[in-house]
Amino acid sequence: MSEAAAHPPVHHHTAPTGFIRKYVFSVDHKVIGLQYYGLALLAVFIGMVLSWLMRLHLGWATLPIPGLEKLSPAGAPGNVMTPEYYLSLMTMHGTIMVFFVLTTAPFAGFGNYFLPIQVGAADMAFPRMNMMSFWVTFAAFLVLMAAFFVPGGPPLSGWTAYAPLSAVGQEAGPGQGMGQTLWAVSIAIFCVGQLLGSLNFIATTLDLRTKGMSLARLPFSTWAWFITSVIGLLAFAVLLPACILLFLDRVAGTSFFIPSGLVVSDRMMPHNGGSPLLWQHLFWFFGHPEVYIAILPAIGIISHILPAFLRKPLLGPRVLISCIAGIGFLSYMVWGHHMFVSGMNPFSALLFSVPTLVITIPATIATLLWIGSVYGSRLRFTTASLFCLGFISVFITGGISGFFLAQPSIDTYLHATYFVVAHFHFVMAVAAIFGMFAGTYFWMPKMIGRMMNETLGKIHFWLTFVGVYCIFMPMHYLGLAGNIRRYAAFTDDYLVPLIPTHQFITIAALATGAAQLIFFYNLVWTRFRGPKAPDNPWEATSLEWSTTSPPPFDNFGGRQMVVHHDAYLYGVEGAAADYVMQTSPEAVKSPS
Amino acid sequence: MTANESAQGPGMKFFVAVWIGLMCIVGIEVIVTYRHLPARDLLVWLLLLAFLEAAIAVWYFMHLKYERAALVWSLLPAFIFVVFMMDHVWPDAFRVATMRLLAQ
Amino acid sequence: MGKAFGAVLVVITLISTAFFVFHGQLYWLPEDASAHGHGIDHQLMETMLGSGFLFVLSQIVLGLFVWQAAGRKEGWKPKTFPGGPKPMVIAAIVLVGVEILTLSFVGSKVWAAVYLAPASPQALHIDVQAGQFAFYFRYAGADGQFGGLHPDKIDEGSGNFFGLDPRNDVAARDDVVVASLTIPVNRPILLTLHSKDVIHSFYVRELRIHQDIVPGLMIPMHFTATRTGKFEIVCTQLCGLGHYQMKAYLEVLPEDQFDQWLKQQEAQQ
Amino acid sequence: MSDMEMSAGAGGHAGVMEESPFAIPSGKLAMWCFVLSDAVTFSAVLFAYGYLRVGSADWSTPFQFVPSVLNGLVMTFVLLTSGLTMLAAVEAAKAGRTAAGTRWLWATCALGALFAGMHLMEWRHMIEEGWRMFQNPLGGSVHFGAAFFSITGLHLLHVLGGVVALAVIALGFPSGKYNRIDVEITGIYWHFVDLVWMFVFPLVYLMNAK
Repeated sequence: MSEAAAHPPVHHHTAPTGFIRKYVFSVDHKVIGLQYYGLALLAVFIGMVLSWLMRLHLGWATLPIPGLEKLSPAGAPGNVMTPEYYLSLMTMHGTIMVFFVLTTAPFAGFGNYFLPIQVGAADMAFPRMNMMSFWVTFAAFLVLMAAFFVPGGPPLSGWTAYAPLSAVGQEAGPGQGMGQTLWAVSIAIFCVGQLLGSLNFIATTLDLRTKGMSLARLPFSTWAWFITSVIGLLAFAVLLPACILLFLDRVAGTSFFIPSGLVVSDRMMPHNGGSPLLWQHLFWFFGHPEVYIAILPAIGIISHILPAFLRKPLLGPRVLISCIAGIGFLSYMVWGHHMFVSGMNPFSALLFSVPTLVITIPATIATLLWIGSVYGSRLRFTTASLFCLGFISVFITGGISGFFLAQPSIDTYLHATYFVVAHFHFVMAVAAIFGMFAGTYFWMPKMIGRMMNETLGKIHFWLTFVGVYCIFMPMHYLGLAGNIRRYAAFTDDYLVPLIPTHQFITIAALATGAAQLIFFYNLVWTRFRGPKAPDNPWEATSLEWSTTSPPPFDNFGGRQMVVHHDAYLYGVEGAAADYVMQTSPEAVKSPS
Repeated sequence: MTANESAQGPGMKFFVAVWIGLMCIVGIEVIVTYRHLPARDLLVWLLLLAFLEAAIAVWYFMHLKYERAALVWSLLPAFIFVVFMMDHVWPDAFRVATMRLLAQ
Repeated sequence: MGKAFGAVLVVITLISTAFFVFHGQLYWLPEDASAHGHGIDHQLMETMLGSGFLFVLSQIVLGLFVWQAAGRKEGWKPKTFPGGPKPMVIAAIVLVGVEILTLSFVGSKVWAAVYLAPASPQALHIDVQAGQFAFYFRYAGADGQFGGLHPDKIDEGSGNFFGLDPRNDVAARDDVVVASLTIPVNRPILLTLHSKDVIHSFYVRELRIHQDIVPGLMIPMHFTATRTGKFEIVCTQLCGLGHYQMKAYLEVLPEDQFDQWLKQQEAQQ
Repeated sequence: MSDMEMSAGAGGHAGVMEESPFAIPSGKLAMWCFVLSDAVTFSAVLFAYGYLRVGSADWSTPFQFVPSVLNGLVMTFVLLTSGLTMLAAVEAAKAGRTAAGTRWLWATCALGALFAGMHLMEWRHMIEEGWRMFQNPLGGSVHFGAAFFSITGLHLLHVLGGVVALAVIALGFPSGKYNRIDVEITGIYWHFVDLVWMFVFPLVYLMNAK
């Protein structure tokens, strides 16, 4: 008897009926995907509001923000934000955005919903584990949110939680007590959730592919999610113990990250002989791959969406996939570039800078492949395709500034300035968010069975696209002027003249943020009022379009799909339409 | 390769032999320890033996030998790569020793 | 819609680039005041030109292709890029490859000159201690010896910021401790950086030096100031609620004025 | 990312599904992936231990041959033997000898519990001697306690988890609730716990022998 027979991979569980099993503790990957997406929406809204508050404070440090005192009497007496509360908000903004938005939406959200469908499976390999991974992640989110309401407020040591500031306890400032402990716990829990998710993604991609769906025929998005899960499998495995050790330093009196003889606010610390750099190494060993965990799914998503609107396949699909894999591989060799001036051995700096620069090669190839694919096409301008083009643009902009920061010598000047803020917001945050938007406008018809409003979508795109450039482009100039990041206000002689620029950025940020409300409105409107979506509104080819919108509980209504073609047969000569579904038996020669 | 093939392992006799072998390696480790070598040499010895022991365990006890080569070539390189990269922390570990702030 | 995208993209690109080109004094590095700084500035300029070229080129080409793609009629037969993916791969590897090779070779030299070269033996040795949220500087005094550090003796109130023990420690008695750094021009300076609580950072824009101050470590940092003036030393590593206020002044004086200043300080101790 | 390149191209067209490139059940694959990730976790902790040890001038090596090293030796013996019984269970399960398989599972479970017990006894002994995660009775580096308790503690958690898993499987195996593949999967995990100990014993015990 063969293994497959011993363990039938397709899970023939029948659709649950009760509300709880159907919508709350559901094992259906589609529901879980929507749950992840919902969590990301909630998180991104909170993170965005936090950024508004931060920007307001940076523009007008003494400006009272109505109602802020309600949120935190200690943090904003008289509605004016204190410096430490600014840092708390900044820390929470970073943590929420990186972990609960950039990791959750493009990877866990869309991945859960579409990976099984795109490989032609009825569900994930381990539905129960899948459910667990979401609820564990959700628990992590709640623990993190709790930090807002504990005495001392949220931690203020940034999303990187550098020890010893994060390790010595509340002597180091308000929020370094309970808040920081909750942070460590939350992130540790988050790691567990992501590990479970990664196991599931890997097993599903490799084992549950329907007949004919060879690895070569997998859509780019599936490839990206798969590669991302492999990265996550190894990266979160390092962050988990790091957070545990940090937790021990805080509650068990160990000194992993705390050296001898520290005097914090006139109190001699009991700790002995630890190393702050050890935390930085453990954190960034995870932290850099994490950046790619955020961006690779977005790359996969837009590479998946573009052909449907270009009406022709992307150039060099194999090359593109190798680029994604190559970037993932290199992501483990470069974490030191976050630590050039951190007191790390200067030889290591040279060692880390080379692979960092090398990463630009696969990234550039991918970008050129996208641009070259746009050439000679008759592009269909939908909101989804616009966000794909926007993605390419911001990805280029953010990638270019990487040239500067990858070099230790230049980093000597630019490290910890707004140049860095501009860089990672463009290349990681904005790019990944654009991928998420593109995915939303492209897939929402499939996910909730209703078409989104294109007019609102296009308005949303234009405001966002111009907005992000207004916000983050000036940060490059600030960086060149040596404007330090993570400052609650700018009091230094040379920073004061730069405040007007910050005020401009603040206004741009508020406007762009407001534009996102259009998106939220569009989502809600679509959910309840949107016109019914056909099964294949975009005339796309991959498996998710061969089923109903939204798909039935077992994805294909009991049918076992059979795949005959590559994922992107558009503009095919001699075909019935200008495209050929992966599932259509129609024999065609694929255009090169 | 399917279950049928992996089902017919080498049988318990062989595994007992392997088990004895592993115990011997542990014995050697202890003996080496009490040769009172300098810490660095001892570490090298112990690591070599430990990796040998681990390799045998993965290969036979965990049946990796009886799986497809693809699995071996997926798991081992990934792990070796990660451990190799982690070794880039050593220069800083030694810095802690050489540049320690002279505080008591 | 597509034409609009192409146009907007080009406009954004040109405006963004314009600010880099016509940066004025506000949006640019301050004039270099160190012996090693020109290397960094040069490296920065090289990178700016190379990557700026790539930036403008790729954005405008993208905009152009999108613009063309918008104008096409129904039933247009898609064309593939001449030569397919190969030219892309080659272009990327050659162009970017050459750029990063040159950058990393030259850049490594610059980096080595700053961080790997040993300080000159004649360098004036100044001990720096960072703490929440101030820098303190210590000159060895007449005996040229620094007193030992005793964290347990640190007492902000009585001004014993370093935790010196003058009673039992002869070397510590004539140590000059000040809150702002004063150095002679054109003379190598060796700083030993250490922190009493959390990680801080020592950053002087004009001197192009930047070094985190890691608790538990004594990190050396050397440079030579090439012009007199008063610069700001700021902390760039998040160190707590007062992070944004943590700064000190660095004054570069002519040799003779510096000696005079130091004498005054020693007299005051 | 060598994994993808390896698996690409694999996959025939037999049956309704593509064949897994590794031709193993998903559960087994997931366990292998978990083992990989958990191995990385343990490596990280062991690297932290090495990092701090290299950086401590006054590292203390307190373990006498009797009792500590000898005790560790016996524990190693117990754990390795449990590995052998686990193999026996897997072999029996494969051959369809359910009763024998169950017996061997229980034997493994018992040995695991014995190991945990001995470990806890040793902890008690060390704590009585004054060792803490933050305190070193010999006055040397405090990192010894931190490293010892956190590393062995992490391993101990894995052992206890394994003991529970073994018990669950052993209970469900005769009734057919769990099949031989579940036994195999548990086996992979158990051997991994064993394998981690193969590093913990030399690095934490022998490297600290007097």
